[in-house]
Amino acid sequence: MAHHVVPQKTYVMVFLSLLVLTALTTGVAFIDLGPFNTVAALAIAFCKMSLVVYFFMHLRQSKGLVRIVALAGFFWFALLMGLTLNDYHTRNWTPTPQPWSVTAPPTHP
Amino acid sequence: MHGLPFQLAQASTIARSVDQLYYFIMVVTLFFTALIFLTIFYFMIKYRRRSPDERPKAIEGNIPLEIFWTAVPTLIVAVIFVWSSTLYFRNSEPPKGSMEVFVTGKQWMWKIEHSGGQREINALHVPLGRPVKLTMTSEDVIHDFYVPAFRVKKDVLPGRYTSLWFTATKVGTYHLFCGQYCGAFHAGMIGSVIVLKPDDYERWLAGGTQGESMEAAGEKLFQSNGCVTCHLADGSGVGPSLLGVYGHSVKLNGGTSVTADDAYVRESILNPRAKIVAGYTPVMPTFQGQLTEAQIGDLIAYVRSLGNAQPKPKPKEEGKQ
Amino acid sequence: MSTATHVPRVHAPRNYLNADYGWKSWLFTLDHKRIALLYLVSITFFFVVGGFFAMLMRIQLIEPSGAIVQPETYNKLFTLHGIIMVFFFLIPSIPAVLGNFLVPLMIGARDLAFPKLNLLSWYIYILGGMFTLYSALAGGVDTGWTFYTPYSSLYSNTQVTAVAIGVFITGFSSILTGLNFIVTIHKMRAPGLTWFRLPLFIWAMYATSVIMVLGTPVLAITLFLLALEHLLHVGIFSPSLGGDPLLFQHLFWFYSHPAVYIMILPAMGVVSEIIACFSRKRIFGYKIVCFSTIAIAVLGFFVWGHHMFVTGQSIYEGLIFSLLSFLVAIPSAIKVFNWTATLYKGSISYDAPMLYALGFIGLFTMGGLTGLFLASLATDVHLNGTYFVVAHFHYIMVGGAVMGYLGGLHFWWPKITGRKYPNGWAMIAAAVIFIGFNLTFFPQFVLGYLGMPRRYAFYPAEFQVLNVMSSAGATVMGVGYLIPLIYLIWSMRYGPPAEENPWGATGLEWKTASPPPTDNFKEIPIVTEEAYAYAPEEASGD
Amino acid sequence: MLRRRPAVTDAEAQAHSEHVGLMHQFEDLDQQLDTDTLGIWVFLVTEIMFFGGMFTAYVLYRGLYFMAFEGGSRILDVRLGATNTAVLIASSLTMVLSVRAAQTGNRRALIGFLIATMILGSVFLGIKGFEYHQKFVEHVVPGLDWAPEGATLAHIAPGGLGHAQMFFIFYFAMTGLHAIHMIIGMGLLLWLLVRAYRNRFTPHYFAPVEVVALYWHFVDIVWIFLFPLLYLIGGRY
Repeated sequence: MAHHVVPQKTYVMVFLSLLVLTALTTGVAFIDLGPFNTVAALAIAFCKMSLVVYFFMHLRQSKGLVRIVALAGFFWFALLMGLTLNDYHTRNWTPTPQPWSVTAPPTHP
Repeated sequence: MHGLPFQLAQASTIARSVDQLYYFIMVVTLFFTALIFLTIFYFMIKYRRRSPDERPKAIEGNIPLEIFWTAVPTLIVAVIFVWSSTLYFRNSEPPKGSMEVFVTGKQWMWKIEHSGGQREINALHVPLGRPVKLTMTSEDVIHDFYVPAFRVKKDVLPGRYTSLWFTATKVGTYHLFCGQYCGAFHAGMIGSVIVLKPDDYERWLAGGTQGESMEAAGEKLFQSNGCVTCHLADGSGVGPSLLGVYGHSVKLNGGTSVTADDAYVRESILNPRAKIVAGYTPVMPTFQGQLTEAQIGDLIAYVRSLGNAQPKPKPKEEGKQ
Repeated sequence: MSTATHVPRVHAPRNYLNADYGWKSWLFTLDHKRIALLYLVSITFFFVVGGFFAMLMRIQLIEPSGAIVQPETYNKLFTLHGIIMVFFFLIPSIPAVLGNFLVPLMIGARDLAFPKLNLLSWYIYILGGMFTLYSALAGGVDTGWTFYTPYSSLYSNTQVTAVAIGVFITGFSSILTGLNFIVTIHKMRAPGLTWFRLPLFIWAMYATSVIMVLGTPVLAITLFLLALEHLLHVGIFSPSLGGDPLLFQHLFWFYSHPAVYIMILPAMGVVSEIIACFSRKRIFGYKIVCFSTIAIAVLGFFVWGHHMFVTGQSIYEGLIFSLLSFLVAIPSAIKVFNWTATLYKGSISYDAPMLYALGFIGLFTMGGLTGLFLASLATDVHLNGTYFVVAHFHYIMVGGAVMGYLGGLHFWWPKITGRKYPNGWAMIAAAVIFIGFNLTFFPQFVLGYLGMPRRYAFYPAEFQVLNVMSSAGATVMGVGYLIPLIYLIWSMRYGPPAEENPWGATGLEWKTASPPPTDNFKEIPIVTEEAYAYAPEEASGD
Repeated sequence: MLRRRPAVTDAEAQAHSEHVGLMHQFEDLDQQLDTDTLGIWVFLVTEIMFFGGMFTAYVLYRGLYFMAFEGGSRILDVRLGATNTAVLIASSLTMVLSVRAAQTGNRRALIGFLIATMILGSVFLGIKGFEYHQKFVEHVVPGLDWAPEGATLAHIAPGGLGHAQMFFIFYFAMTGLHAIHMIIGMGLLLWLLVRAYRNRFTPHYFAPVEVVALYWHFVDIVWIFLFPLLYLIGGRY
């Protein structure tokens, strides 16, 4: 019945890292990186989430089952997002669903 | 058409190929249904309980058998998948040079416009043996253009074009149904597809209520809505010239480019600021709500007719391409 | 069996039914068995309401021009029939009634992990049901149970919001039930009851719960967005407001296709129990059936796009979904083969539950195989949205899920009520339902192939013969459903008392009294044997 | 066949009932904590899917109408968003410290950290409410008050007003649902506070604190994603 008590220092360190990452993500947003702004924002958010899940939500001490449950959540979310967006991504791959395609090939670039 | 109609006419080139697949799956279905039913009946009789304290021996399972009856369905569905997907891809590609027809669905009727300007409601006259391609859109909710005798069906969506095509192979009158629930009189949104012999069709084209062609109607709209004041033919206007644009690649602000198909032309009419041609400014107002779907169709037909014209020399070089 | 009796017996032994009396003892109960009965009564009510709408529809369709009601009314009939049957009968049927009653009993637990949550989910279900009934009384709703936008959000003037709220709320009931089952099955199994000693019903409930937990929230958020668009006229799914209607369909079917497996997997679990018991055999290839259950639950999430082959989604997306849809057919086929093989060299008796179970296998086989036509892209183009689809999913949902539910109800009725029902009547009812069902829905396959679209309030005259056949069959089926309703209610009072294990079945639920005591077991049992140990003990070694 | 466990003696039953907070369906508190933890995790998975549906819709439309979403994002106040992020992270810290206090049996610290968490939660909701108020002032509330003008209009006009409206629908729907979760969380904290005040928790029985904390952290995570997705679209050079 020994519950693992995490030292207070760990929590505070995690908290400070989260604050730094928040400042970082806000700062990066003011630099124009083109599409990489989104990538950076999501990457930082993902890091922050991992810190919260791993330390605050005690996934570090959790049993395998809880980890599987958490992973399943993300897997299914990815499934929903991936297969839905794939439709929009591939909709214009073929000229076929685009009606009224011209019969003559383009004569000049 | 009377009595028990267990057969549906095969009236298009697609119908025959779809039916072959259909019959194949039917044979598979009947075989396995019969197999399961007969096996169960046989076991039910053979192994019926003969005394109340009968205790049969345990049978754990049989791995080779499990593999066998996993592999067999896998093979069968693989065959069906390959067959049906090939067919589907083939059937989704309209042949070059198809006759173009413009279809608008609205609660609860089908409005059909031929490129020659003939308009019909809840009826579609097509010639025998010639591929016909429908470009379809809806003015309100989702409808679905369904001709069972041709085995073709496609949803008709608002705000977007979908298309289907067929080549009729049998003279006759066939049902046209709305296949996607669309409100109170969904069941009344039906019509006929009338397949005529080519010369009958020509006669029908000539004798029908002759309107102006879609191109001509579109040209009039192009004038009356003031499009012509900006989209000058020589490219010196506020907007780009539309000569030689349709069907070609257009460079956009921001470096991307897009092929000018009717989805693009349609978007440019309704949401002109979505994609700006390189070198131009987003000043065009939207025509959302000011044009009916049929009018947009006319305009697209007009722009399409300009597609093969040689563009006149333009002062703005970057506006070209 | 048990030797020590601490509690002095008065007349009847104490059980969960006579432990307490009065309406409060029911409405505030935390006993999973009593909550199961609350569900039983509620879903029976909704089944009758939904069935009533179905009868009106079948009467309407006797005449090509529509026999009794206006098209608007007909549209409301099929919408309410669909919504009530799917969300208020089929989805809670086996999980919330039989699952609630049996999961703790079968795994040797005193209750579910969260009894208060369990009661809460019944109240949530009732609240959602109230909204739906309100919408039915306040003018109905005519969007179809699929709520396709933009019709539902911008064009329908009916009670869309009330129904959306009703279904939204009910969704949380099934989420909480699923959550409760998952946790219970993981954490509360009796000592010695390892995963591969679990009855297949428990495997099925587990897989079902996974679907409920992962799928239902997506439906909830979709309906939330739909209601937002409907109420505020802001653009989310409607093209005229900048939205995309196909997004609604994606999100809707992400839940609503797996929802079919919420209905059918529990029925498969029930059938596994019944087949094993009435042929006195362990399920053939037990582990394979376990894995195929999980495979169906997982693969079921990958196939939703096959509802959208003709709605304008990308053809490549269609290709992926077609392939995945075929894959899900394989574990289903494996199950059917294994059930059939279980009968081999068994000792088969034909009591009512077994008739339902065999009926299930037959109808599910037909329903499943006709799914091949719809998973295949080229044929689906023709059949999508026709009566073929209607027939196909009724073979799965009614021929499969309802047969399974009735079979399970008959199988465990003596355990639930402590009474026996008249077996002869039950066998007759099973036969009448089977025949009536096929008469009703087989003609609809033909109708669909001939091109009759679904949701038509009137139709071209050439379809009349088949429609009349279907309506006639529906009458037979309706009578078939009334018979059990009568004799089961009768048996609760007048049926002969049932013993602990009337069918000679294995499984922990049969090791306790009928009806079970409130705490389920005098002592928590320790399990030392495999599931379905029907074979004589000396023979099981070889 | 089954073997029964030996019958529970009266003395054992007595000891059993002395396990504070143990429900009758569990064998011991460890099983109960395990079960509760698993339960809340499964619930959080449903929450992932609940928000997931909306995130999917958001990602789709953001891709389709990027300019409009970027323009709408400019209307939002990054300073307030960033401050709120920090506030919520701080509340996660106090929350996890209250779990720790419960584990170590420190009742005073438990009560203190719970109150701190509630205060931080209120600050978050207050700032959120102020932001909502601003949106009404700027008339960018779709469906209720949509008449952007002046500088606001200039920001969102290039992407098309209709699509900018969509950005704000998602803004309100996503932050609104998040706020509702926060309010529910505040209610749960209050319930914990009352129970902590009545000294119901022991180092052996603190499952409710852990469960509420997991929920609270999840709500925090949702905001961690909402902040960049809504406030920080595109480069703000």
